Amino acid sequence: MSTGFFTDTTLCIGCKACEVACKQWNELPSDGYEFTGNSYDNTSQLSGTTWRHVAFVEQMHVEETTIDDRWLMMSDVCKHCTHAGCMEACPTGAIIRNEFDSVFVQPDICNGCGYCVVSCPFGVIDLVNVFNAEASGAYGLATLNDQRLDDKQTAVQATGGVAGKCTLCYDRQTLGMTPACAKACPTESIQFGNLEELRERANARVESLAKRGIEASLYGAGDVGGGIGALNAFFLLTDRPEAYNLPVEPVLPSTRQPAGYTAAALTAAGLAIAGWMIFRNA
Amino acid sequence: MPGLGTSFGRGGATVWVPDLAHADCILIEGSNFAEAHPVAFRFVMQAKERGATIIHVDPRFTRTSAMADVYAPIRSGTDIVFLGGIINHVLANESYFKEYVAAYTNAAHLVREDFVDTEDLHGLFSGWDEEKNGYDVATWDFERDEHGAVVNDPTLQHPRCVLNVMRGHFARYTPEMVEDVCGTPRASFLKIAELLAKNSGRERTTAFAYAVGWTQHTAGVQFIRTAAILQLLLGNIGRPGGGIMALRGHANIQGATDIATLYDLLPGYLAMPSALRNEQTLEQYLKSTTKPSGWWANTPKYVVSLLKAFYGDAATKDNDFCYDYLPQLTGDHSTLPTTMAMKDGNVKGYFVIGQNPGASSQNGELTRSAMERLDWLVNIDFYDNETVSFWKREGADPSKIATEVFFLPAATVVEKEGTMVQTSRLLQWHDKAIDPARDSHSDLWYFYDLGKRLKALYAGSNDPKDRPILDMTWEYDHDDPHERAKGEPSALRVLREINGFYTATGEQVKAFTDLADDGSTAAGGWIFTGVCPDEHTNHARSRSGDDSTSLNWGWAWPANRRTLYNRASADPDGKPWSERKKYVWWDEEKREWTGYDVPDFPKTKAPATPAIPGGKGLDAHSGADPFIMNVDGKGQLFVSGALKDGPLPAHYEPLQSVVRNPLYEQQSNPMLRQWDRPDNAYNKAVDAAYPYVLTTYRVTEMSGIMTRYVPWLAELQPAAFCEINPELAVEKGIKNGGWVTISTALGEMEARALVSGRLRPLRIAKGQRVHQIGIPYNYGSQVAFARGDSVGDLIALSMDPNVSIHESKSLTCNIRAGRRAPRHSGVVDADVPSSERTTMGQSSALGPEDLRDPAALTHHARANDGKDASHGMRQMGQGDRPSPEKGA
Amino acid sequence: MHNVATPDEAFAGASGRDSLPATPTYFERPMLKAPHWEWNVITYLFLGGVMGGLGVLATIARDDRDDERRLRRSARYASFALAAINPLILISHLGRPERFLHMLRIVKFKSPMSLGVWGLILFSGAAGANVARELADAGVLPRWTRHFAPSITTPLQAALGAFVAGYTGVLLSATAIPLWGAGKTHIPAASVCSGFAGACALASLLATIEGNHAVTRKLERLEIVAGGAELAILLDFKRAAGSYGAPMFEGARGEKLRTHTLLAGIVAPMALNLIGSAIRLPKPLDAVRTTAASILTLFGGYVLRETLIEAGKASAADPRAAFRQPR
Amino acid sequence: MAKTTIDLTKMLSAGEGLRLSERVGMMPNLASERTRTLKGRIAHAKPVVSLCPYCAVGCSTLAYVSDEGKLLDVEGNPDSPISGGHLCPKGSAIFGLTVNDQRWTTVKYRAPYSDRYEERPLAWALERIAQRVKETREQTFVKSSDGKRVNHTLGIASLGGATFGVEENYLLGKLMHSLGVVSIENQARI
Repeated sequence: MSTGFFTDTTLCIGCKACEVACKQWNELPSDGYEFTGNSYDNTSQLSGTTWRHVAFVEQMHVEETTIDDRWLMMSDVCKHCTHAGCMEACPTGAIIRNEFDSVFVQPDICNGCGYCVVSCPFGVIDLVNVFNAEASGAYGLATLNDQRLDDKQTAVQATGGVAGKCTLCYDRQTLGMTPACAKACPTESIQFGNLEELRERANARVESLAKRGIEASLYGAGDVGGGIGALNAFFLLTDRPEAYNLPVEPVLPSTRQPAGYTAAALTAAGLAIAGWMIFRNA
Repeated sequence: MPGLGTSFGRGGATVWVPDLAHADCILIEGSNFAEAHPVAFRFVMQAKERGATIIHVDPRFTRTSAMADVYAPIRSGTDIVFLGGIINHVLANESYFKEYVAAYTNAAHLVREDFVDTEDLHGLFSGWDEEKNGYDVATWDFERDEHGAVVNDPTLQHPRCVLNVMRGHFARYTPEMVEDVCGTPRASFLKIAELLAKNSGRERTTAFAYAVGWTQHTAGVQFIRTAAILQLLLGNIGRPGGGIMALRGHANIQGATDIATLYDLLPGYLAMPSALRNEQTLEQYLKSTTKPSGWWANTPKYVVSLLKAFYGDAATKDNDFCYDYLPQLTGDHSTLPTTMAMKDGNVKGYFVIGQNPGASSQNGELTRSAMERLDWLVNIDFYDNETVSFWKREGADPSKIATEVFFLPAATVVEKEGTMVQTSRLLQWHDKAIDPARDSHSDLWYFYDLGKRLKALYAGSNDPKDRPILDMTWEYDHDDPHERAKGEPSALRVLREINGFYTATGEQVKAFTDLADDGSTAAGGWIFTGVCPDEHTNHARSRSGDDSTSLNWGWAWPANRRTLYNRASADPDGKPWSERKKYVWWDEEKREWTGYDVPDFPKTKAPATPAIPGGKGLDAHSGADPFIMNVDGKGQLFVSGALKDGPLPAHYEPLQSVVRNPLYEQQSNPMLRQWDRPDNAYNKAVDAAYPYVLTTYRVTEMSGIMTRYVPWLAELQPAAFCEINPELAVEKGIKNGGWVTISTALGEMEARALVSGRLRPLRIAKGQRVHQIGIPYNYGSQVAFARGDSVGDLIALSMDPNVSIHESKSLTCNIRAGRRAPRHSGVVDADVPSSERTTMGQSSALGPEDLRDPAALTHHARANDGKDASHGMRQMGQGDRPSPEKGA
Repeated sequence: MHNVATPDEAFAGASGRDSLPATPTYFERPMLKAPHWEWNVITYLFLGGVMGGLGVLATIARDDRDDERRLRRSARYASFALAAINPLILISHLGRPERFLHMLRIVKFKSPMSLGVWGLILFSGAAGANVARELADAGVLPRWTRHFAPSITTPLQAALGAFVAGYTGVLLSATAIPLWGAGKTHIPAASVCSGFAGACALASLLATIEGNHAVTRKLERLEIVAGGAELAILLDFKRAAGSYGAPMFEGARGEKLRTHTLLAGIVAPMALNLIGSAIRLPKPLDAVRTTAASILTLFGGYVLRETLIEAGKASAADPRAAFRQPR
Repeated sequence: MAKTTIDLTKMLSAGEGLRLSERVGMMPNLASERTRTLKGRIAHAKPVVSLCPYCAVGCSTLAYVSDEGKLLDVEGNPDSPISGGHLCPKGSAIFGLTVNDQRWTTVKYRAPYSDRYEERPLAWALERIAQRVKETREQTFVKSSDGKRVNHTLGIASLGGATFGVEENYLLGKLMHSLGVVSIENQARI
């Protein structure tokens, strides 16, 4: 069965329960304690150890009316793409597609090469490199160091780090449980379920919002283009994707490979012929 | 809670939280619902999805505003004008729910002829005594006939009937006035007024939700009163999707009020005996506290049962059930006056349990320096905090602080069992999951242990003053051998004692109606009677919810009623007001009240039952009087005498305000209480040195010490910050994310600037531009991952006259870019001989974190801080009634 | 969204930001993650190109000319040495040796990293076989061992060499980094050119040390061609990349690209090489010239990779580039 | 350490190796042993019904406990009609509140004029506190004031109560009232 997330930003109250529930379940440390001044967003981005991230977009009118003032909030997450750049790039096979059709990083296989990091068109996956004694002190509850976890050795791997991102709570799904973020979300802005059902629900939601005069669009319920296909974690937005720090035209990096290999091959052939000629004509 | 209590009868939220989903309109004001109560807010979102209109009125555009259909800005502290404006609108347009108002409120009562309204006395009510600096409330009463019965005019024509008195009183609260005072654009105000009227009546209901945004003002109780009046006029009390949702701030705030650890209350909202009233004997006390009609006619039963629960067999009819064991009040012993007394050296020992006044109290430096004068401090908590470590705060010199400090490690909620009462008065039991970490113990364990040790220490004493300790029943050993071995008391045993039992048999009492005043029953908290109705049942542990009123999930006091005053959901004849808003109704066949909830009414009292003039208890009420706790069974639009600052709400500016009161000559609440002394300096009203409004609040991600150490939460809001609007930021050269220093007459704090258009400058009367600054009240500067100066350090202590709640929501301040100067606190009282100081202090060098500025070492300024200052407290007059109104 | 003060606008005055950005972004936060790659990956890419180019040179060189014979030998030794070093550099990036083995769990055609590692391994095999052949020829190894290196390993090393040199470009261009994506043909082609030029330079250097001056002329001519092609490709990259190219071609990094990579790393050695082919300098001076040209070329090759990686990091930090990614 | 290399040998060993062809190519799906046997850590844990200690909404929680009595996870209880299994960020962090290396789980004692805390045995601290309570009470107890019986002490105060339970409030109140303490306050007023 294909499962995924439908994140309806019109229901998001920006409480960040998803961020915390995710960290609690996945036993992830904090990313540091930096005040950004960027609205209420102090975690700033998805990272190797922040697998849900709530974006805050303030759109306040300068003049006195308050009618159209908006404070948009969106809980961002790994998109679990149909064609996933990270998975294609992974040279070890650490990133796999599991039986729930989600893109899963096997921490015991990942060797921390970082190639997935630059291959995600959404800037989601990142290396985790805070799992050492020094860092755990600085960052507080580095629970992967907790003795209760028997596989922490494989999870932490080495000081070089492993890639980290949302697993769509694979380990919870194997128990028939809802992912931690979707379960916690007080207003059910994050909905988890069968993808087909979620997409139907999302389309219906767009229509019902339109009836209320709210213009909304889906991001990733269908093909997002660039060879990526649909997203298993998709969103309902009420502004341009860029407003939420989402790409409007993402591209699957591997689509550039044929051109690259061809150019390289032609150049190499050309130079080889040139060399051959130079050596022979000398 | 007098705001709700004096209006409806009980000091609790009238609403069952999930019922908010059935509202057609929800007005959220004085509350940042989505941020402070995110999970309950899902019912607001459900209501919205069902088509309800969500309105948010707040000084700041918050995450709640972002979800609301209508947001209106308001100048902090002016809610009486805003709500009063709606009352005026509703009365002027005759859009109130006439049948409801006529039948269920005291609108028809005639007010005494000698009552004079604020209209005619420049903001004061009749009875003001300049010398006494207080009111004689005699005139705030109803006209009575020769038998003492209130005179009514059912036609509502009489100029002195409550409805018409209100018309006159609120006539001044026009939309123009609202715009001039609140800064709320007229269009927004009118839209909201119309939405409320449109969504009230037979077919539709509107709910109100508030929190400490209303309580923490010097007129906070009157804010809530205004809301109560409006909801009565709109006919929304006691009905599904209606009511007033008082959102409590902490897990067991309601329970700590019900089974009170408040100086003026005994469990079950019984008044603490006071030497300021004539309550020396049980008889005198009962005479003073029992009401002739309404439910409080039963007071003696509850008092005697409580004494039996406390003192067991020692309490007999002959010794007034040990009534004299209870201490008597001699003044206001609430937390702020106690802090002042501590500062003045009159408190020697202090227990601080799960509380961090060092960071969360107002006038933080006064609070912390007051603790220097203690002999001992016991703090039970999970983490190091600004209270227990007050002696090493910035600028303090530990070598001069004599206080002996004990930190006892507490058990967290999963490490213990017990009951908490949530915001809808619902008792919920939690099981224990794991043993507490290392030496940690439940608070129950500590209290039980301390009680046992004190009993042992006092054993054999013949001093009568020690009898209460020796006679107090104290047997709570756990049934589970594992727990008993560790000395853990049984919370269930305690809960059973609170529920009550028959003293002869030990059998549990099933309902508070079975309690007696002859010593045959014991009950530690009568309102909870019924939660453990027999040996095997603990309803607080009931765990079968449903989509409706979930009567089998937990247990709500009183008697498991979810929506209070739900008799009012039916018309006077007992029929639902409408099919759509059907909830509790009279079943003519079965001759009883029935419905989706437990009726908040005598089950078999027919709607047509006439009131018996002069009848005792509920006999004085008719079958159509839904507010059974009240003397007359009606909702009180006009409250006679029970509140200290007026029978009707009138707008006063906050004690520290940026404007003159535009409504009356009287600037601020004449009854507010303040301490004019150097260590509690106030900003003067309309002081050019402090031109900005300052308001405080909490954010979703933080509470206090319970969150600041949790990395997952600390990273979400890691530092104290200050929200200001871009216009002011530009004017002051403040950079977003940079440091700012905010100041009041009391001192300075620093924070990071969060420049946001969400804090809209307001335009009030005469085009005056008002900037509001917001600072979250979550931080402390000494410890934890998330930290920063506490805004409490800027707030001088002042109190509401009714419930002694401080004013922290509307203040004034100044602001500048940059960081504050180092603090030179740690002023030591002179009681310690200097020789002792040096000898004791020699070995202990100061840590680097103790002093930011080495110069502070030599700084001994402000010695004897406040010691010689006059006590200076005004309005310390004691209440004549219990005041269970609470904040938080 | 007219009349709406975006966070940028609202903050502009307060934060003293001089000009408003053209498109509002999310607090100017990067949308993409920057590569975590430092000197070791830069070196890995650079040496991969040189190593691959050497493999090709070893094949072009003829057996029947002594100078080319010696070139082939030194190219084989050198490329084998680099093939041995490069995995160590990669391991230094990965943190622990056994992590490299995870690369060998699978072959993934869609992963340039995977293909590259396998290419590197096969290249190492071919290079090893060819080195064995050289050693056997030199009499270091018994002569019969020569049979273990079939004649196919020579062209195989060339083919794999071309692949290894090219893959270091595809490795960058087939990522989400906008700058690199914009150079989807240019970066692989330039990488090959740079690899060839580097190989020629290294071979010239070795030949100069060996005293094999005859072959340096040929190498230098090839180097001129490779360098010229690289220059042309990079200039065309600048044109084609448009605004995506800004992090690489503008500002301080653009300046560094011009002075270090283009001028010092390509144009200068080209000029030196042209001088070499136009004028016959005295031997010692010519050796200095060759050495200088070679070192500059190698330096240019490293700096090109370094510039690409650093500019890639800057490109990842530009949300506007990331919102609309190059096809 | 060895575990990381096992996968390679396993892959090439019989059974695994046979399916190698399926795994080489565009999109290999090579699940490791850990992945194949992955199960949430609470698979065999016992859920204990608890409550959220933060705001007053009263969200029910499930605390999952291992056979060894260790806390593994705290999350929302879906049976609750109030919370429906949802939690806010604070509620989602109850685990971090409880299992936290910053937590103080022993008695800390600061002697008068000292600049540091010392660890003290629990029993010692409790006995000392009891003695100090008695001492202060003896010093400050007032039997009558202005001719009226008051039987109280203003020398001891207590603050707290809204973060702990009903039973705890009751016992605290009962004890304090019996001691004659009247300044018994809690967060409800604050």
